[in-house]
Amino acid sequence: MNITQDQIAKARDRVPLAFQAPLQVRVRRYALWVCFTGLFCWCLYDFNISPARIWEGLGRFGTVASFMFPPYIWTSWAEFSEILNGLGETLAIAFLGTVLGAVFAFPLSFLGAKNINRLNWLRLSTRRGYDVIRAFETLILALIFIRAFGLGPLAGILAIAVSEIGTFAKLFSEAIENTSNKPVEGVKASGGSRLQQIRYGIAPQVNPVIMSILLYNFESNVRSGTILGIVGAGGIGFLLSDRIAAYKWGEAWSIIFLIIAMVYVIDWLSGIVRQRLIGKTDLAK
Amino acid sequence: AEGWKDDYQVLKFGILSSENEKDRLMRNEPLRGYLEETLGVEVEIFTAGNYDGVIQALSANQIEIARLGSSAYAAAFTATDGGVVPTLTTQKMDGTTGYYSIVVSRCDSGIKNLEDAKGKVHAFADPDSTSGYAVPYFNMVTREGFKPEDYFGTVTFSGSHEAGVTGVVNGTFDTAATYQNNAVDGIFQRMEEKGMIEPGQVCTIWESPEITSGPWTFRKNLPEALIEDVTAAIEEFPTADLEGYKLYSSWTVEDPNPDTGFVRVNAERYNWIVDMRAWIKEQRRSGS
Amino acid sequence: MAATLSLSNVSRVFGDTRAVDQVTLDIAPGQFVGVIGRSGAGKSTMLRLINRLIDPSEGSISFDGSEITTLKGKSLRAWRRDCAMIFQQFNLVDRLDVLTNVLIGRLAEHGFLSSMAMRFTDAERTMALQALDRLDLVPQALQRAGTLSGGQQQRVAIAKALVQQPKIMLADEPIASLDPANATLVMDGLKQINTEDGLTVLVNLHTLDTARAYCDRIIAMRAGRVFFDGTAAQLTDDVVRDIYGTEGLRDFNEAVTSTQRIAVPA
Amino acid sequence: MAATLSLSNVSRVFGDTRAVDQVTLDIAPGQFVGVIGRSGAGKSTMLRLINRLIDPSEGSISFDGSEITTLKGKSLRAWRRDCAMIFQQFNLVDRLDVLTNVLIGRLAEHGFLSSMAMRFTDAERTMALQALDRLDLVPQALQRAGTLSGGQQQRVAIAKALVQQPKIMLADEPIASLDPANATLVMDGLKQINTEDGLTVLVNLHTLDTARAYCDRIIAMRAGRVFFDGTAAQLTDDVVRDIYGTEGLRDFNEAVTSTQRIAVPA
Amino acid sequence: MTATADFNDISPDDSVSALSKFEADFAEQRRRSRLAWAIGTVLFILAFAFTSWIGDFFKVTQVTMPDGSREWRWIIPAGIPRLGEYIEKTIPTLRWDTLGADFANWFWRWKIWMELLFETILIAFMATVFGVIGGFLLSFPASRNLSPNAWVLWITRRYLEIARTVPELVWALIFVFCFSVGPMAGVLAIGLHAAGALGKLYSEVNENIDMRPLEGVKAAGGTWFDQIRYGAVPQVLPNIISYTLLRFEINVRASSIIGYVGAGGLGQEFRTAMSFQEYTDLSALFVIIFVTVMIIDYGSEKLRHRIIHLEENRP
Ligand SMILES: Nc1ncnc2c1ncn2[C@@H]1O[C@H](COP(=O)(O)OP(=O)(O)OP(=O)(O)O)[C@@H](O)[C@H]1O
Ligand SMILES: Nc1ncnc2c1ncn2[C@@H]1O[C@H](COP(=O)(O)OP(=O)(O)OP(=O)(O)O)[C@@H](O)[C@H]1O
Ligand SMILES: [Mg+2]
Ligand SMILES: [Mg+2]
Repeated sequence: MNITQDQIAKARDRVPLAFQAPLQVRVRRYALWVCFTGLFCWCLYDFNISPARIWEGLGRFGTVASFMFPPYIWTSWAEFSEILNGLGETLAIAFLGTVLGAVFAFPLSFLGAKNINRLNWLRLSTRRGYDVIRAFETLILALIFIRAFGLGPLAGILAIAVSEIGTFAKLFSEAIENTSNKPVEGVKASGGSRLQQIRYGIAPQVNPVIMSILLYNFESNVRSGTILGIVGAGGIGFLLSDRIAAYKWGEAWSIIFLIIAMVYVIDWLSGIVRQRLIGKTDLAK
Repeated sequence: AEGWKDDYQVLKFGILSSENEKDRLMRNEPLRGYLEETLGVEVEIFTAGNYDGVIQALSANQIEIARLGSSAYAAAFTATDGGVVPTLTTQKMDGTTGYYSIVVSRCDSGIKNLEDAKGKVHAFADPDSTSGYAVPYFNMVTREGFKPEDYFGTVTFSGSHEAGVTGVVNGTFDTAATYQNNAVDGIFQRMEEKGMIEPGQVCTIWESPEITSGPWTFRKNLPEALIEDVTAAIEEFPTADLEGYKLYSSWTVEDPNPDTGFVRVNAERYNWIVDMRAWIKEQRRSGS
Repeated sequence: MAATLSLSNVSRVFGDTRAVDQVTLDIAPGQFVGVIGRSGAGKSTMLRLINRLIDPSEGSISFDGSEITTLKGKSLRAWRRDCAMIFQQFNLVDRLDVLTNVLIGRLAEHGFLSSMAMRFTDAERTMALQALDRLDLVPQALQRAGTLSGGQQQRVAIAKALVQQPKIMLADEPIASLDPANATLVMDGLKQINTEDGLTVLVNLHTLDTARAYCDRIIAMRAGRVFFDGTAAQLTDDVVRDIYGTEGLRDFNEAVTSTQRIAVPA
Repeated sequence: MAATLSLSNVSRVFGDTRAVDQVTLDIAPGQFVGVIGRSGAGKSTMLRLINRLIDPSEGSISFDGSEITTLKGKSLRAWRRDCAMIFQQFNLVDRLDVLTNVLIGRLAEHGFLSSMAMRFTDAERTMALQALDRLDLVPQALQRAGTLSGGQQQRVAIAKALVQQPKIMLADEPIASLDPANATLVMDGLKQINTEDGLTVLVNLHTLDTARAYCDRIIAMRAGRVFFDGTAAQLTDDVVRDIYGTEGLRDFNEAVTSTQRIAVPA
Repeated sequence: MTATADFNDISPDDSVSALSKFEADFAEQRRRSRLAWAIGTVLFILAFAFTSWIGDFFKVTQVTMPDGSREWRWIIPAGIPRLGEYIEKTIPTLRWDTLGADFANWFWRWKIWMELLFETILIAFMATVFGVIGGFLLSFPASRNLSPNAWVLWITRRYLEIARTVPELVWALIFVFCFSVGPMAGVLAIGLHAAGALGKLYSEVNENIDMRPLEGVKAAGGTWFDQIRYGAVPQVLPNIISYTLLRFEINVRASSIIGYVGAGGLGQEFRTAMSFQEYTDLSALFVIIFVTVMIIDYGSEKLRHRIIHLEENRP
C-alpha cells in the first residue's frame, strides 16, 4: 500500500488536525517548553551549578563514599550502646508519634470529609486547621515541647505526633471522601441510621486505606525522627550529624546503614501486617 | 551542704560538643556514673547537636546544667538575661584553655599581614562558624577598624575550614579565616600532618583574642551549694577517675595535646563573646 | 385496601427535569409488578421515592393508609426496613463478609452500641443463614462479598432484603449487570419470594421479555409519567413502539444477535 | 504452498495443563477460519502461539516456508507486524486518541527516537486515516479511544491491524464483549477485509451461530487438540454435542436468556 | 426476638450439611479471628510499652514548678500548662494604633526573606525536576510487571530504596561537605530523596496499570520501549502529574528546612533566628512559609483538577 502525495493532500484536507495540532496548542506547547527550559537554565546559573563544581564535588563524594569500605565497626559496648539507644529512641519517636497522631487525627478527619460533614463552614475551617498544623516545622514543634517537657525523646514524639495530626487528618478525610457511596446507600435503604451507614458502609472501605497510610507514614517518620536529635529531642540524628561534622565518615556511613537496615526491617514487618490485615488485594483503587 | 539534695534528687545535664572539639565525640556514660557516685543524686544526660534546644531547656528550668560551646554560652546568657553562670572550662595538656581565630595566607604570596590583604580575595569558613566567621568579622570591624566587605576585594564563604585552607593553597583565595588551638595545633597544621597539603605553605597573618573553650554552665537560680558541689565534682573527675575521663574525652595515644582536665572560669572571660553576639545581632538589624 | 401502596400525584423535579411527573398508582399486596421504560424515564427515581432515599417534590405516598412522605428519624428508618430495596449494582459492602452484609438488613432494629461493635444475636444470624440458604449461598457465607460473582452478589442483596422482613420488595434493574444464567437465578428468586411469602414485588426492568415472563402487572413510564398499566397480554407491539419510540431501532443480523451462548460449563 | 501458515505438532504446556496439544494445521492464504471450542480448550493459546506472544513448548510453526518459532529481536517484531492480532478486550490505549492507536500498528517500522517522540510521517497518518475510513471511523479519529463504544473500539483495533499491512489477521473472540449490533459491524468488517484484500483471517469465536454465518472453515478444539476441522455444513448437532460436552448444560429460561434487548435509543 | 415464622416453614433437611458445615467454618473463623486479634493486641501493647519506656512517655521525674519548688511529677501533665511558652515568645506585639510600624518591625527582614523564599521555591523546583526525571525513568524498570528482567528490577529497586531511606537532611549534610554551602547542596539532597520517593510511588502506579494495551503494542511488533511509551505512559500520566505536584509542595517545605544545615533557602534564616533568639522572626517566617505553601497547595490542586477535567472533556 503505497501512499501518494495526492492521497496525503486529500487526507490532510479531510482531517487537518490529524497532521498538525491547532496553532493555539502548538504555541502553548512551545511556550511551556521555553518557560521551563529558561527557568531551569536560570536556576543552573543562579545556583552556580557548573560542571567543574559538580566534578569537584563528585571527587569529594568519592572520597566520602570510600569510607564505606571497610565498614566501621564499633568495638566497645559503651560506644555501640549509645548508637543502639539512638536507634531505639528514633524508633520510639516514630512509633508513638504515629500512633498518637493517628488517634487524634481519626475523629478530626470525619469533620473534614465532604460526604460526612455537610456543614461547609465547619468543614473548610477544619481543613484550614489541618494546614496550620502541617505548616509548623517539626524542629519548632520540638522546641515548643522541649520548653514544656524538657530535653529527650518525649519532645520528639510529641513533635512528630502533632505534625502527623495535620497530615493524617488530611489524608484520612481524603480517603473517606474517596469511598463509594453505593454501600452507604445500601445500608441506608435497609433502614440504617447515619452512624450505621458510616460504620457499615464507609468504615470497611476506608480501614485498609487508613491502615496503609499509617504503615507508610510510620516508615517515613523513622526518617523524620532522625533529624530531631539535632535540637536535643532524642534519636539517632544528633549522633549522625555529630559524626558528619567531625568528618568521621566511616562511623557516619555505618550509622546510615543501620538506619537503612532499620527502615528495611520496618518495611518488611509492615508488609506482613499489611498482608494480614488488608489481604493481597487491590490497595490502589 | 546536704540541703540541696532534698530538692534536687535528679540533676539534668545537657551536653553539646563545641566547635574546636569537632573531631571529638563525648562519651558521657563514664561522667554520669562518676557524678552519681560522687554526688549521690540521680544524673540524667541529654545530648544535642545544636544549642537551640539546650538553651530553651535551660531557660525553661528543664535542665540544671549544660556543657556549652563558647558561643552557645553567650546565646544562653542573652536568652536568660544573664541567668546562667559559667564555672569550668576544659584545659589542654599545654595549659591552654581556648583557641584562636586566625587568618592564613600562602607564605609565598607576599601577604604578611591584614594590610597586605587589602583588596584581595578573602574567604570566611561558613556563616555558622564562630571562629571561621563571627570572631574574625567582629574583630576586623571593632579592633582593626574596617568592614571586610569594603576592605577586601571579594568576600566569600568557602563552606568549611578545610575548604578555606585548600583554597588558599590552590590560590582560589588569597586569605582565609580558620582557627588553631596553638601554633602547632590547628586546622592547617592537622591538614599538613595528614598529607592533605604540603607543610610550610600556609602562614598565619592574624590571630584573634583567645576564644575560651565552652564552659560548664549552671542556672543562676540553683542553690549556691549545688553549683559549688557539682563544679567541684566535675573538676575532680580526671583525678578521681582517670580511666573514665579518658573515655569521656575520647583520649587517644596519637593526640599530641589532649584535654587534661578542667579549670575554673568566670563570666568575664566570655563577656566579649556575649558582646560580639549582641553586636552581630545589631548589625543584622541595621544592615538590612 | 389493606397494606396497599398508594402514590397520588407524586412528582419529583431535578433542576429543570421532571424525573417523576404526577404519578398516581395503587399497588395491591402480593402483586409482582414490573416497571419498564426508556432510560431516563424516571423508573429509578420512582423506586427511590418510595423507599424515601429521595423526597418527592409534591404529592403523597401512603402505605396501609399511613402517610410515608412525612416520616422522620426512627420511623423513617423503620419504613425503609419495611420496603427493602435491591440495586442494579448490588450496593453491598465489598470488604465485609456475606453474612455481615445480610445482617445489615437487621440494623434498623439495633441500638448504637451493638451496631457499632457489629454484634448481632444468634437468632439474627440464624435468620440470615436461612435467607442465604433459600438462595443457595450458605457455602459462601463467610467469604468477602467483593469476591463473589455478580449473580451471587445480587442474591446476597436479596437475602439481605429478606432479613429485613419487608412488606414490599423494590428492585431497581436487579439483572441489568448480570449474565443470562445468573439473571434467571435472581428473577426466579424474586418470583419465589413473591409466591411463597406473598410479598409485593416492584421491579424495574430493561428487558421486555423478562417483564413479560415474570410480571402479573406491567407499568410503563415515559418522561416521568405512567404511560401504560396492564397485563403482559395487553402490552402489544404497538404499545411497545410507543413506549420506546422508534428512532434508533436497528435491525440486527439475526445470527449474531442470538446470544444464546454455547453453555459454558463453569 | 505459498504463504501458508503451518503448525506441526505444536504443543504448549502450562504447569500440568497441556493448553495446546500436538496441533497440526495448514491454513491456506485467503481463508476465513473460525476456531470454536469450550472455555479452556486452548483457542486463545493457539492464537498467541502463532503471534509469538508466547512460545511453544514443542513443535514448529512456519509461514511461507520459514520457521517462526526461532525468530528473535527485530525479525520477531517484524513477524508480529505480519500477523496482526485483535483481542477480545480490544487492548487499545484508552488515553491516546484513535489515530495514535492506529499508528501503533506502524511502530515496528520505527526507530527508537522517532517512536519515543511519537513522530509519524504524513504518509503513515494518511494510511491510518484510510484504514479508519474503511471502518467508518474518520469522524472519531481525534477522540480518545477510551471514550468510544465497545464496537467502535474493536473497529479501531481492526484499523490498527490493517495499517500493520499484515499477511494474516488473528482475532481472539473479537465480539465477545460487544452487543449484537456492534458485533455485526465488527464481523462484517473482518469479512470485508478477508474478501477485498484477500487476507487470511483466523478468528476465535464463542458463538456457534456466528461461526456458521461467517466462516469458510471451522476448526473445533477440545482439551488442546483439534477435534473437528471442516465446513459449517459438516458441523452437525452431534458434532457440536461432542465438542461442548453435555455436562453442565443448563436450560435457561428462554425469556431471560434472549437478551435481545429493547433497543435503547441513546 | 424469635427467628420468626417466615422462615420456620423452610425444611432444613436438604441443607443440613451446608448449614452444619457453615457452623463449623464459622466457629473456626471466630476462633481464628479472636486469636489473631489477641496476638495483635498483645504485640501492639508490647510495642507501645517498649517504645513508651524508651521514649520517656510515662516518665516521672523531678520538675521545677513555676514557683521554683521541686516536685516529682509525671512530666506530661506537668508540662501541658507550659505548652504556650515558646509560642508566646514568637508572637509579636501588634497594637492597633501602631499597626503599620509593628508590622514593619515584625517583618523587618522581608526583603531578604522574599529573596530567600524565591530561592527556596527555586530549590524546590530544581529538586522536583531532578526527582521527577530520576524517579520517572527508574520507575519502569522498578515495576514488577514492566521490568525487562529480574536483575534490573532488583538493582533499580535497591537504588530507589537507598535514595529515599536516607533522610534529606542527611543527604544535605553530606552534600554540603561535597559541594559546600549553598543551594546546590539543597537541590541535590532534596532531588535525590525525591527521586527515591517518587520512583516508588510511580512504580506502584505502574504496577496497577492495565497490561492489555501493552500487549496490544507488543502484538503489533513494538519494542519494550514502545510498550512503555505507548502502553504504559499514557495510562500513568495523570497520576504522575498529580504525585509530582504533591511532591513539589513537599519539596517546598523540605527546602525551607534544609537550609538549617547550610543548604540554602529560608532554612538558613530559621536557624539564625533561632540562635539569635529573634523569636518574632520565627513567627514571621512561619507566616511566610504557611502562606506560600497554601498558595502552592491551592494552585497545584487547581492545576490537578484542571488536568483531570481536561482529561475528561477531551473531544
Ligand atoms: N440526582 C439527580 N440529579 C439530577 N437529575 C437526576 C437525578 N436522578 C435522576 N435524574 C434525572 O431524572 C431523570 C429520570 O432518571 P431515572 O434514573 O429515574 O431514570 P431511569 O428510568 O431509571 O433510567 P435508567 O433506565 O437509565 O436507569 C433523568 O433525566 C435523570 O437525568
Ligand atoms: N498464562 C497461563 N498460565 C497458566 N495457564 C494458562 C495460561 N494461559 C492459559 N492457560 C491455561 O491453558 C488452558 C487453555 O486456555 P485458553 O485461554 O487458550 O483457552 P480458551 O479456549 O481461549 O478459553 P476461553 O474461551 O475461556 O478464552 C486453560 O486451562 C488455561 O487455564
Ligand atoms: Mg435507573
Ligand atoms: Mg480465550
